[in-house]
Amino acid sequence: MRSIINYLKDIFLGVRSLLKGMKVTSKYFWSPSSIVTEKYPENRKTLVMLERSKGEVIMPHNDKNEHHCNGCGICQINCPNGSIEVISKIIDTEDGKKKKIIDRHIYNLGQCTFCGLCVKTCPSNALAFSTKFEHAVFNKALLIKVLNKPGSQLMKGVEQ
Amino acid sequence: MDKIQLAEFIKSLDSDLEVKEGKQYTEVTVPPSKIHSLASQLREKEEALFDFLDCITGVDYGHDLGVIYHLRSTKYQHMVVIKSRTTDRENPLFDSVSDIWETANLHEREAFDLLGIKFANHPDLRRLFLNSSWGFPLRKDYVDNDMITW
Amino acid sequence: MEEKVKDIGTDEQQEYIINIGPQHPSTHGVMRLVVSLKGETVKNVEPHLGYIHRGIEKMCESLTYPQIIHLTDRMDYLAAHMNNEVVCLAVEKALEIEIPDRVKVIRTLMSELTRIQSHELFWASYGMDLGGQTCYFYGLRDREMVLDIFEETTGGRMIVSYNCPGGVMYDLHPNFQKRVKEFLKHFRKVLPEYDDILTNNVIFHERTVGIGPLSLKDAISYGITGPSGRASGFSCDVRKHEPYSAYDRVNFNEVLYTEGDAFHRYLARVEEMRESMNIIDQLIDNIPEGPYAVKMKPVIKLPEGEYYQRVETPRGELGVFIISDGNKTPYRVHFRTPNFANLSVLNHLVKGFKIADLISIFGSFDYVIPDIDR
Amino acid sequence: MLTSFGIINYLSAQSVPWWKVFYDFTSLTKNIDAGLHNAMSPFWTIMTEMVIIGVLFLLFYAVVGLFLVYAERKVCAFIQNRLGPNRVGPFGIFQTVADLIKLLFKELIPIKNADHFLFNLAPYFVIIVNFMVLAAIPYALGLHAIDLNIGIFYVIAVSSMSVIGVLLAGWSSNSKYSLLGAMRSGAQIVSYELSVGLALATVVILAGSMQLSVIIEAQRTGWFIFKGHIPAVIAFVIYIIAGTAETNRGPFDLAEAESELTAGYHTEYSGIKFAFFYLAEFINMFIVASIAATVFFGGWMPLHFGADNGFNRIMDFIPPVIWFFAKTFFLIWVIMLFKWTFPRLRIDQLLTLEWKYLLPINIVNLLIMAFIVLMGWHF
Repeated sequence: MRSIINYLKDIFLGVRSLLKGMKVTSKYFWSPSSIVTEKYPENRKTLVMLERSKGEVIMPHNDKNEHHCNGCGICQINCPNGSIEVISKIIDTEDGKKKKIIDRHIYNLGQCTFCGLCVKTCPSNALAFSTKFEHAVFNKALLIKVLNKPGSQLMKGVEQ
Repeated sequence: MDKIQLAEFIKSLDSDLEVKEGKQYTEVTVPPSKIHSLASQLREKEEALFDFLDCITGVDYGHDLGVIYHLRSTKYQHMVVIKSRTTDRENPLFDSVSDIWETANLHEREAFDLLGIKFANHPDLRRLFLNSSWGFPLRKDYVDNDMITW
Repeated sequence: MEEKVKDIGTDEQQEYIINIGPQHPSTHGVMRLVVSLKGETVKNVEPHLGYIHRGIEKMCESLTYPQIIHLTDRMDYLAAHMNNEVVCLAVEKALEIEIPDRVKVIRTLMSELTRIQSHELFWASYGMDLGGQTCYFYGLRDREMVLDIFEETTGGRMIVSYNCPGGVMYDLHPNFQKRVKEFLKHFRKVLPEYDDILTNNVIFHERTVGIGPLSLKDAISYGITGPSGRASGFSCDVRKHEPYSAYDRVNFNEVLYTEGDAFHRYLARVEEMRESMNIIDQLIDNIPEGPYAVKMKPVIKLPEGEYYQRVETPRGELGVFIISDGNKTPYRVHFRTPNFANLSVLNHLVKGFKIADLISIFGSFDYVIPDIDR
Repeated sequence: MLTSFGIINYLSAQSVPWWKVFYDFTSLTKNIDAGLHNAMSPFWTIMTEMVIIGVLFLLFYAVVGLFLVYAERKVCAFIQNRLGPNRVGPFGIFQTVADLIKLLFKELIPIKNADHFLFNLAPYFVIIVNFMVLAAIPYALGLHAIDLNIGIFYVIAVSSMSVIGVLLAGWSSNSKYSLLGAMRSGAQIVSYELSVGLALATVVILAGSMQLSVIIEAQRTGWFIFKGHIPAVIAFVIYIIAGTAETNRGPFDLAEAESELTAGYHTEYSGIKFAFFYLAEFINMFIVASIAATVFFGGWMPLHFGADNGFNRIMDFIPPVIWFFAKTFFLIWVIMLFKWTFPRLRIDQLLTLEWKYLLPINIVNLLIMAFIVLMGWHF
């Protein structure tokens, strides 16, 4: 007799646990407001990335096309996987002195692991992260970027 | 049992052992031939009861190849480091402890795979990660011929 | 036809061998299990590793200590923060630096958030392994909130790279506390739903209770740590036995069971999420003021010696063993990863169970394959 | 020629509004038949009718199959807090059409060591079985291809043949995953046949006939699920569980068992042959739901309580076609909810469920039902 009661109890408890699960799923089925996925390319306009989001490394320029980088190369030393190469050149300043300035700051996005060491260790805050994340290109070579814009200069006042 | 008592106890097991206080743990240096007997004593003796093997690290010291065992007792929560070295780079051979701690099986296979250290009496000593034609990458004299660049 | 009959061989050799992986929905990564079957009963399982071996230990030998950290993110990518932390703690211990209280609390908070999101993914993928695909989406839905918290403060979602020797990379975002409280409120609401869908489900019970039982003796001998070990009664919580960061100032229970089957490994993880929420509750309102990092020298050189440090990740005890020869790069780095040790028990457990139970047992250990291969 | 086809004849002659057709298809089909008889000899009449019905069923099969695939994807998306397909057409309703076109163009990968004849035969086997069952289902008053006097028996007998297609597929693929999946499926379907049959037998006792049109007519004064009260409800629950198992759907999808056997018996199939298996699975679900709707929920019969009264007449305003499909799709939704809520069973637990739980309960239930019918305790 006891076994029959246990048998029926098993069935009852089992069915009850199943119905509980179905209650949860059907609750979500009937509440469209709980949908969390987004229509991505359509909502591009309204999509706001979080401010610290690591999209890619950039070198901020002001509206006079000036940046903070003086070509010291500390970011290159600190980069763990060699995705930064700083090429500097020697120029003659107006007062006749030789001076080292940056020629090209080459950044390989394809190798970057977004550890943030370059941005953190830069002594003159020349580098930053942008929140742009759509990096897909058809050619790997396009991922190698020159961060200083053509014709840009070192901002006055941040020279060593 | 505190660290000093533990060191005294280990010294009493075998007079050949070199016991010293490391920065963190008691360190025992033992010749390769005596690893297994020491390990089984540390595992069985009621005073030590090192029943948990944290990890086995193979090290290339340049000339020597060495194995470092981190042992812990789940009862007393004390820890001991056992070190052993051999100068034989061609055929470095240590005793397997996989019959004492089952977990040693994979750790020893890893050490064999990456450093070429062999373990006698290991039930299944095969390469773990790499294929058999590969060198032993964690040795200091390893030269990577297939460096991928782009 | 005659030849075919000969090929079958003796009864002993008649094994029906199936490759599960390297590409398979339930190995959670690139791992190959060579399974010998008799009918549907598993006779032997042999894991083949190395499909995602990147030689992190070798790479570490040529990188400075701050640079190592970004590699450790990629071992156990579900517990990236703990992997960072273990290297930082080892370096700080070697240099004998006193870490500010704020950093300790931040690290603890982040660790516990990491633990919650990792266990959420475990819950999600374990449900999916057993065929309840909806679990996967519910788990990911709630995990998303934790990832948003991470992104807001650290800039990364999974691969956070948030720790650095001496502290953390950035200060907490001003929204951090608000967001965490929102998440906890939401999560406390949905956790009973998790129970309704999976934990109390009769089919789930059938699939997991009594499957792959692991005794305490075997758990210790095989080096099974983390929730999997604690489900067998192995008290192995590093947070209790060797408190690091701010774990010595919070109260929490070590979740211990004695059954050691797949169901209790699962239950230990679900309960740990509750414990983690308690820990966060205790700390979230008392984050001390202060600097978020100690000023370190530009080049960090560890004094000569050997350093071992362990932390508790969601999957078990993670140890790092650093041998330094006094240079700015380590001489040898060895990671004692929890999944690697946990893997050794697989063959011991699955013998005699059905192939469906193999998936159940494999899933209950919550393996992360890059952590095994490194 | 067209006028003799009857439909125009019928509509002009009857002088009833065209939408009245939806309430009773009998006179429409009769008129078409009569018109064809006028135009040609009896042999060609039958031939033409078979072609017309065949084409109609092909269309119906494709439309229902594609709609169900779409519905499943939307239902599971909403359950899982997702949007689901939303790219092709408004709300993505043409997504499955696009998928079908893609599958049509995909390469049929030849398997080297497969048994090619059986390998190619298997998907058609599954499809043909589907068609055979679809023919016996009454969709509305008068919309019924063949009204066999052993309708339920025929449905049970024919639908169990689909396992042969699955077994053939698994065996002939010469793949280990496929073989395991097929063997599981064989054991599963053979077992659950029993429960399906006995659950339907319970209703047959109540109705006193196996003919589907008679069963529906018997529900004019109330659906069997209300008339047969407790035993009918138990029979319905057993039927829906066993039916889900018979269609290899979750939580009984052991033959596919994605997390264990990747895709089970159709691992090696590609292109349109895979699509046949896929569609067949959904049509099977439709069949199970429509049989359940017919025998337990009155098929196309509107919701009636008792004999002629006001409530019944209001319900009669909704055409029978809509009643039938509404009931069927509601049951399909329930079956989908099963799949997306529960974890999968193991093979031995699956058989335990059948032999230790469903079958004994079913036999006892059958006895109770027989007793109730004898005593006249039903409504």
